[in-house]
Amino acid sequence: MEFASAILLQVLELVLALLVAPLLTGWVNQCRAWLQNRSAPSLWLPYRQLAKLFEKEVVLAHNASGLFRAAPYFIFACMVLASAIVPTLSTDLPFGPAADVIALVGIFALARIFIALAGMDVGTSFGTLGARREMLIGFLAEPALLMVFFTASLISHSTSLSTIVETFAHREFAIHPSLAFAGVAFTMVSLAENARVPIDNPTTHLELTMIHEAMILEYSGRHLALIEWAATLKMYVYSCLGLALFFPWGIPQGALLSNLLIALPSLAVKLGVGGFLLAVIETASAKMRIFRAPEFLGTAFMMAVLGMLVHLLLETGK
Amino acid sequence: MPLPIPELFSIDWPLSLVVVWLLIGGAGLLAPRNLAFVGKTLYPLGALVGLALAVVAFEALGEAPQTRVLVLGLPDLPFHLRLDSLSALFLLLLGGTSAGISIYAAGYLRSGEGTAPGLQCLEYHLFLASMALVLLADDAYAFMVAWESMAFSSFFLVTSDHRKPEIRRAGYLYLLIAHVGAIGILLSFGVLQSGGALSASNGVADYTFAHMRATDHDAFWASAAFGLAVFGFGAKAGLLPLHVWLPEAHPAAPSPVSAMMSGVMLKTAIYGILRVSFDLLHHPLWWWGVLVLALGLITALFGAVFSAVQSDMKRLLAYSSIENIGLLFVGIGLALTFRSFDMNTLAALALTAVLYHGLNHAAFKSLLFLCTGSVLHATRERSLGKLGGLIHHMPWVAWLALLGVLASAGLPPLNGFVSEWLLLQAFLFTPGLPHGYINMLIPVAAAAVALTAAIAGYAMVKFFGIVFLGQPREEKLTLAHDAGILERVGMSWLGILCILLGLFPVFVIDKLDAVTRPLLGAGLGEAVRAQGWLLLAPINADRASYEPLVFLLMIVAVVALTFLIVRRFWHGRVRRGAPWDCGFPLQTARMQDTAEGFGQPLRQVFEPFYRLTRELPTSFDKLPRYRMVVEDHFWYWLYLPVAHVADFGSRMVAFLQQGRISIYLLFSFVTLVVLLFLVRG
Amino acid sequence: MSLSHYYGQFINLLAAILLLLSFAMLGQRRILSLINLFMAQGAVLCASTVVVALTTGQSHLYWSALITLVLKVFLLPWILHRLIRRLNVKWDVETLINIPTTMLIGIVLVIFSFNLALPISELAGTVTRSLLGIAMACVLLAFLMMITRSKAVPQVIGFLSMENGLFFAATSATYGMPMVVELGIALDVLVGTIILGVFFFQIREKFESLDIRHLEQLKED
Amino acid sequence: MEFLLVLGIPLLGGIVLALFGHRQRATEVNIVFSFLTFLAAIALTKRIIDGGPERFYDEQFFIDPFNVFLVALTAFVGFTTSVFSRPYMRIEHDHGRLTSGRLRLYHSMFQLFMFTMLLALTTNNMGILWVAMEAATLTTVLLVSLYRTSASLEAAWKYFILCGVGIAQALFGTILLYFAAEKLLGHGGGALLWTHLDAVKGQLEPTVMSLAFVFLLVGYGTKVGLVPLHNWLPDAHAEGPTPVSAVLSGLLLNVALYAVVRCKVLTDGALHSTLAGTLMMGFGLLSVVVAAFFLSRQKDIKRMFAYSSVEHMGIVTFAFGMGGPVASFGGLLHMTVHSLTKSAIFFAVGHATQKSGTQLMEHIRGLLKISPTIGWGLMLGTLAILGMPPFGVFASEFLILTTAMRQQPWATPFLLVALGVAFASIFGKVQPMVFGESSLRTLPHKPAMLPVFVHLALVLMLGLWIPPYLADWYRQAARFIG
Repeated sequence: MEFASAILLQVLELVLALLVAPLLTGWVNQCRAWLQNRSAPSLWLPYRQLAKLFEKEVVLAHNASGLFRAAPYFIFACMVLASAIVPTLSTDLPFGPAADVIALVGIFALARIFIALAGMDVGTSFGTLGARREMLIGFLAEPALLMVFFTASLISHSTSLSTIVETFAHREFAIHPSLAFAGVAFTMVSLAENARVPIDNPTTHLELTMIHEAMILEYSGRHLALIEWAATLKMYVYSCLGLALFFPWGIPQGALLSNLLIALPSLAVKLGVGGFLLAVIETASAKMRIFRAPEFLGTAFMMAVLGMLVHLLLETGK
Repeated sequence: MPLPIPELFSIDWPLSLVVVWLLIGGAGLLAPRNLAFVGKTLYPLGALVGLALAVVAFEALGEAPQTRVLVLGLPDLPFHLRLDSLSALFLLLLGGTSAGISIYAAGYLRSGEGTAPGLQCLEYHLFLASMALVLLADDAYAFMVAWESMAFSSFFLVTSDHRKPEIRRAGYLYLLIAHVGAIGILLSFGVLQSGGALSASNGVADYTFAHMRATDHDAFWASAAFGLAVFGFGAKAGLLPLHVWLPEAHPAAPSPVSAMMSGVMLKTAIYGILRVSFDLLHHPLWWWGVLVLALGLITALFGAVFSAVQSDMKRLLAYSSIENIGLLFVGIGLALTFRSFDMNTLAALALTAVLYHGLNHAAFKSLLFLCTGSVLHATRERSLGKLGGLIHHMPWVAWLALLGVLASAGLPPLNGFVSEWLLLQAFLFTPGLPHGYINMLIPVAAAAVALTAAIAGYAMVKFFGIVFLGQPREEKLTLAHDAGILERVGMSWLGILCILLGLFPVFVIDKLDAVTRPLLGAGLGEAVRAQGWLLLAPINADRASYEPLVFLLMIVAVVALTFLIVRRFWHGRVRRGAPWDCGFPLQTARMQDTAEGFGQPLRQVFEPFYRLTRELPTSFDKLPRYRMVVEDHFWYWLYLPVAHVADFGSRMVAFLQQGRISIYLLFSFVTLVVLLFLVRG
Repeated sequence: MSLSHYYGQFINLLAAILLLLSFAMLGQRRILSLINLFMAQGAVLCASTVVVALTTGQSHLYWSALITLVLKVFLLPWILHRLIRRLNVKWDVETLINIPTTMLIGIVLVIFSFNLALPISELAGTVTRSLLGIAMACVLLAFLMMITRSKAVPQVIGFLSMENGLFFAATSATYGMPMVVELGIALDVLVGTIILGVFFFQIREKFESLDIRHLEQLKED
Repeated sequence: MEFLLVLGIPLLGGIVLALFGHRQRATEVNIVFSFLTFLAAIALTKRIIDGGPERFYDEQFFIDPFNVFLVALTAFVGFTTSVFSRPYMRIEHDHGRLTSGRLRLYHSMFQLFMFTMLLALTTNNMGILWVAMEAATLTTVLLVSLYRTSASLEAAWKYFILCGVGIAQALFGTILLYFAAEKLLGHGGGALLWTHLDAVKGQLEPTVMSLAFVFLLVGYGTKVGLVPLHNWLPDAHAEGPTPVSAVLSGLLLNVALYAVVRCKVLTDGALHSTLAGTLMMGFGLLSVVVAAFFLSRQKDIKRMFAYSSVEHMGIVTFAFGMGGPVASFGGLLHMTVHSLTKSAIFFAVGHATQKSGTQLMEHIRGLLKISPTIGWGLMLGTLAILGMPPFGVFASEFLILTTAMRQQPWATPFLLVALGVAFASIFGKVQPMVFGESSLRTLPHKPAMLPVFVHLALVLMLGLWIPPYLADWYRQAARFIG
C-alpha cells in the first residue's frame, strides 16, 4: 500500500512538473512585465506557444544529422528525469535512489552536451558560437552547483536528495551559515543555467551576446517545442531544487496521499514567491558582457566553496 | 596420458598466453612484408589471446595468490611471477582492451607506412607481452626487465613512421623520460629491498617482492622509496611535471598504439604505484597521500585545461589522458590518506574509484583513439581545423565516438560517471579525517575535481563537435569512407565495454572488492551486494545511491513515449531546407567556428596556464594570417633550464679536454700528488 | 765499520747525484745538454746498481747494470742524438713555465716525496733507507719536466728520465726486481724508444716541426 | 697444453703476419689465428670448468675464476673483431686509405696485442703484468696511427705519452709492492707472484701498500680511462681504425681494470680499511658523471662511444670500489657485457662510417634505409649499452644501482643524473642516424654484421639467463674481490 501510494505520488509529481513548468515561465514573464510597467502577456502564453510549435512542420537544414533530430527528445527526457528526482510533493520517491545530487548534476550536464552538440551540427556560425558559450557557462556552473550540493551533503551526511531534504525539513532545527553562501551561489548558478539576465536574455533572438537562443536557432516545429518545454522544465526543476534545499518546509515525509493537502499549497506559494523574486532580479540587473560571465560564475563557484569551508570551520565543532 | 589442464584461474594460463603473444610476434618476422598474413591472421590471433587473457584474469580475481619461478633471470634471482587479484584486475584490463585494439589493428594496418607490418607486429605483441609481464612480475628484476621492454617496444611502435622529424623527436622524448623514470623505480626497489638498513643485510640481496613485503622500513627510507616510486611511475603515467612526452608521443604513434599506450600502458604505472604503496610498503604516512593528491589535482586540472585548447585531435585526447591520470592519482592520494589514518573502508572506497576509473579510462580512451585512427585513415588529417561533418560519411565511427565522448565527459549513465561519482563520494567522507587541516583542504580539492570534470566535458564537446558535426571544412572530406568491418568490431567491443561498465557497477565493484580486500582489509563488496544488483550504494542507501539502469530505462522510456505521443497527437512532417544564413548568403564551410575559436573562451579564462604566442593580422596584410601557438610553461620552467644546466655542465667538462698534452700530464700529476697527500700516514 | 757501511754511503751519494741530475734536467734549456744529462743519469744508475750488487751479492743485478749501461748510457743517447741530427731539431728548448718557478715547484716536490717516504724508510733497515724517497722525487721531477716542456724530444727525455727514477727504485731501493721483470721492463723501454723514433719521423713529416703545440687539434670545443 | 696454445698462437700469429701480413689472404689468416686462439681459450675454459683453477709453469701463470672468463671473452672478441675487420680493412685498402704495408703492420700488431692482453690476464707475476700492460700500449700505439693522418698521429702521440707516463706510475707502485712483499716472501721471484702475495696480504706493510696502491691506481687507471686520467682515450678511439677502437674499448680497458682490481684485493687485505674501495668509488663516480656530460658535446660518432666507454668503466670501477658480493658480481657482469656490447657497437659504427664516408654524426642519416642490418645493429647496440633491458647491461646496472642505493645512497643522485644525461645524449644522436631519410646510395659490399648480432644475442642472453658456471665464477671472483 505504501509502495503503491509512493508510485502514485511519483507519477503525480512528474505530471505536475510537466504541466506546471510552462506556467512558472509564464508567471515569471508576467511578473517581469508588471515590474517593467508593461502590460503582461497571458499567463497561458507558453502553453499556446508549445501547442503552436507542435502543430508546425519541422524544417531541417540539409546537412542536419540524426543527432540533431534525436537531441530534443533526449534533452526533454533528461529534464523529465530530473524533475522526477527532485522532491516536491514527498521525500519518499521511488525514483529517488536512481540518482543522487551528483547524478543530478550529471543529468544537467548530459542535456547540456546534447544541446551543444546539436547546436554545432548544422555548422552555422551562430550554432557553434552558442554551443561554445553554453559550454563556457556550463563548465563553471556545474562545479559550482556541485559544491552547493556538497555543502548540503556535508551537513546531512548524504548525497541523496531525499535524505538532504528530510534532514533540513524534519530533523532538529539548526542554523547553517554555510547554507547562506550556498544559497547565494545557487541563485547565481540558476540564473546562468536558465539563460536569465544578467548572463543571457531569454527574450531576444538576434543579439550577438545570446547563448541559448543561438544554439537552438536551427530548430523548428516539434523539435523546438520539446526544447522550449525542456527549458521550462529546467527552470521548474531548479526552482524546486532551491526550495527543497533552502526552504524545505512543507515537503512532507513519507508517501501518504493525505500529505498532498499540505504539500501542494506550500509548493504553489513557494514557487509563486520564487518566480516573483526571479523577475525582480532580472529587472533590477543589467545584461553582462559575455566575458564577464566567467567572473560571475567564478564568484558563484568561490561562494559555494566558501560555504563548504564555512561549514567545516564553524559547524563541525572542531 | 592426457596433459593435466590447469584450472582456469591458474597462473599458468596468463603465462602461456604471454608466450603465445611472443610467438605471434615472432611469426610476424617470418613474412615481414606480407600484409594479408600479418593483418588477417596474426592480429586477430593476438586479439583472441587478449580475450582469453581477460577470461582467465577474470577467473583469477579473488583467488589466492599463486607464484611461479622461471628459469630465466639472474643466477640468484630467477624471474618470480605472482598472480594475485591486483595483477588479475590489470591483466583483465589489458586483455579486454587489447582484444578490441588488436582486432581494430588487424583492419587498420596498411602497407607502406614506415616500419614493415611484420616487424610492427613483433613490436606490438612484444609490447603486449611485456605489459602482461609487468603485471605478473614478483621481483624487482623481472619487473624492471618487463617495464623497460614495454618502454622500448612502444618506443619503436611510436616511431613506426620515423621518417618524420617530429615523430623522431616525440619518440626520443618519450624514451628519455621513460628511462629516467625507470631508473627512479629501480632505485625505489633498491631502497625497498634493503629496508634502509645499510649494513644489517650482510650483503645478501633479495629482490623479490615477498622479501620487500616482509621488510620493515623506517619512516625516512619508506618515504624515500615512495618518493622515488612516485617519480618513476609518475614519469610513465604522465604526472606533472613529467608529462611532456605524452602529448608528443600519442599523436606520433599509429592510432592502435596510441590507444594501447593511453588505455593500458598508463595503467601499468598506476598498477606500479599501487603495488608499491599499498602492497610493498605497509603503512603510508599521511603526507604521502596529500602529496599524491596535490600532484594528481594539478595534473588533472592542467590536462583538462590544455586538452580544451588543442587543435590536433590526438593531442587533445592525449591531454585528456593526462587529466584522467591526474584523477586516478587524486584517488590514490585519497586512499593513502584514509589508509594512513586506518580508515580502511573509506580507503577501499577511494581505491575502488581508482580501479574502476582505470578500467573505464582504458575502455573509453582506447575507443576514442581508435576513432581518431579511422578518421585519420579516411581523411589523412589530424588537425581539427580541417575536419568537420564526418558524421555523414562515417556514421559508425561517429556514433561510437559519441559514446566514447559521453563516457569520457563523465556523463551518466555511462562508465565514466560511475567512477567519478565514487571518487566524489570518497571526498565527501574526508571531514571524518582526524587531522585538522587536511579534512578542510580536501573538500576544496573536490571542487577542483569537479571543475576538471566539467572542463573535460568542454574538451569532449569540442572534439566531437568539430570533427564529426558541422560542415566539412575541406573539400576532400566528402570522400571520407567509414571504418572497415574489423575496425568496427574492435571499436564496438570497446563501446560495449563502456556501456556495460556504466550500467552494471554493482558487479564491477563486487569484483573490485577482491582487489581492495587483500590490500586494505576492506572492500565495498558486501555493502553493494546487500543492496541488490540494481542499486549502487557503496556505503549505505541513505548516504548515496545511484541506479544507472533505471536511469537509462527512464530516459529511453521518456524518449520513446514522447516520440510516440508527438506522432500520435501531432505529426512527423519534415521539410528539408537550407540553414538560416543570417542574411549573408556567401557563407562557406570555412566560416564555421574553428578549433581555436572553440577553445578561445577557456584560453581567456585560464590564460596564466598557457604560454601563448599569437600573431594577429593587421588590416594592411596582403595575406592576412592568424597564428596561435599554445605552449606548456613547464618547457620553460623545467625542461629548458635542465637542458641548460646539462649544457653548462658539458661546457664545463670540456675544459678537461683542451688538447694540450702538458695539461693532460698535469691532471695526471696533480691526481697523483693529491692522492699521495691523502693517503699519507 | 764494515765495508757495507761505505757501500751504503756510496749509494746515498749516488742517489744524491741522481737527484741533482734530475734538477739539472729540469732547469736545462738545451736539448743536447739534456741528452748528456740523461746519459749521466744512466751512468749513475749503472754505478748504483753495481754497488748494490756488490753489497748484496745478487748476481742478476750485474746483468741489470749491464743492461742499463748498454741501454741508457749508449743506445738511447745514441738514438736520440741521431734523431735530433736527422730531424734537424732546434737546439733550444722552450718551456711552458719559466725555469725558476719550475725549480721552486721541484723543491716542493722533493720535500713532499721525502715526507711520503719517511715512514717507509724507517721500516727498511738496510742501506737503502732513504733511497725510496729520492727515487720518488726523481720520478716526480721527471714528471714535472714532461709537463713543462713544449717540444716532443725533451718530453721523451723526461719520460726516459722517469724510467731511470723507477729503475733506481727497482734496483737500489728493493735490491732489484726479479730478473724476468727487469728484462721485460728493459725490452719495453727499448721498443718504446724505437717506436718513439718512428713517431718523430712521422710527426716531423706531417707537421714539419716537433713542437707538440701542433698536436692540439683533438679537443672538445 | 691448452694454456700454451692460448698464449702461443697469437704470438706465432704476430710473427707470421709480420712476415706475410701484406699478402692478399692475410685478413683470412688473421681470422684463422684468432679463431685458433679462441678455440684454445675454449679448451682452456672447458678444462677449468671441469677441473677448477690451475697454475702453470712454476706458478708463473694462473687461471682462477676472475680471469678465466676474461680470457675467454678476450679471445672471443678478438676473434669476432678479426671477422669484422676482414671486410672493413679490405674496403679501407680499396679506398686507398691503407697500403699493404700498413695492413701487414695492422695484422701483426693485432695478434701481438691479443698476445699481450692474454699474457696480462694469465700471468701470476705482478711485474709481468706490468710488462704486458706496457706492451699492450706499445702494440696499439702504432695501430692508432695507422692512417698517418695528422689527427691520428696526434692521437697516437697522446696515447703513447699519457699511457706511458701512467704505466710508469704503475711500475713505481709495483716496485713499492715488491718492497713491501720481499720482507715476507723473501728476495726472489716469489715475492711478486700474486697468489703468494694474496696468501700473506694481511701482513703487508699498510703504509707502503697504501702508497703503492695510489701509484698502481693512477697508473693502471690511466689505461682504464678514469677521469681525470682519461684524456688519451677519446682521441685514440676516434682516430684509429674501427677494429682497433673495438678491441681498445672492449678488451684493453677491461684488462687494465683487471689489473687495478688485482691490486685492490691486495691493498684491502693489507690495509683492513676501505681506502682502496673509497678511492675507486670516487674515481668511478667522477668518471661516470664527467663522461656523461662529455657525451652531449660529441660530433664524432666513435669519439662519443669512446666517452661512453669511460662512463661504463666508471660504473664498473664504482661497483668494485663499493665491494660486496652483489656489487662485485654486477661489476664483473658489467665488464663482460660492456665489452660485448661496445665492440658490437663499434662494428656497426665501422660499417656505418664506411657507408657514409664520415665519422661526423650530423652527416650520417637514415641508416635503416641504406642498410637495415647496420641500422638495427646500431640501434639495438645503443639501447643495450644505455642499459635497456632485457640486455645484460641492464642486469649489471640493476645490481650495481640497487646495491649503491643500499650501501652508498649519497652516490645514487649522481648516478641517476649521469645515466639520464648519458641516455639523452647518446640516444638523441643515434636515433636520427638510424632513422630518417638518407640520400646515400647503397654500397655494393656486404657488411659483416654477424659479429654484431652474435654479440648482441650474447648480451641479450646474459640479461635473461647466465650460464651456471659463469655465474659461479662471478660469484667466486666476487668473493675474493670483496
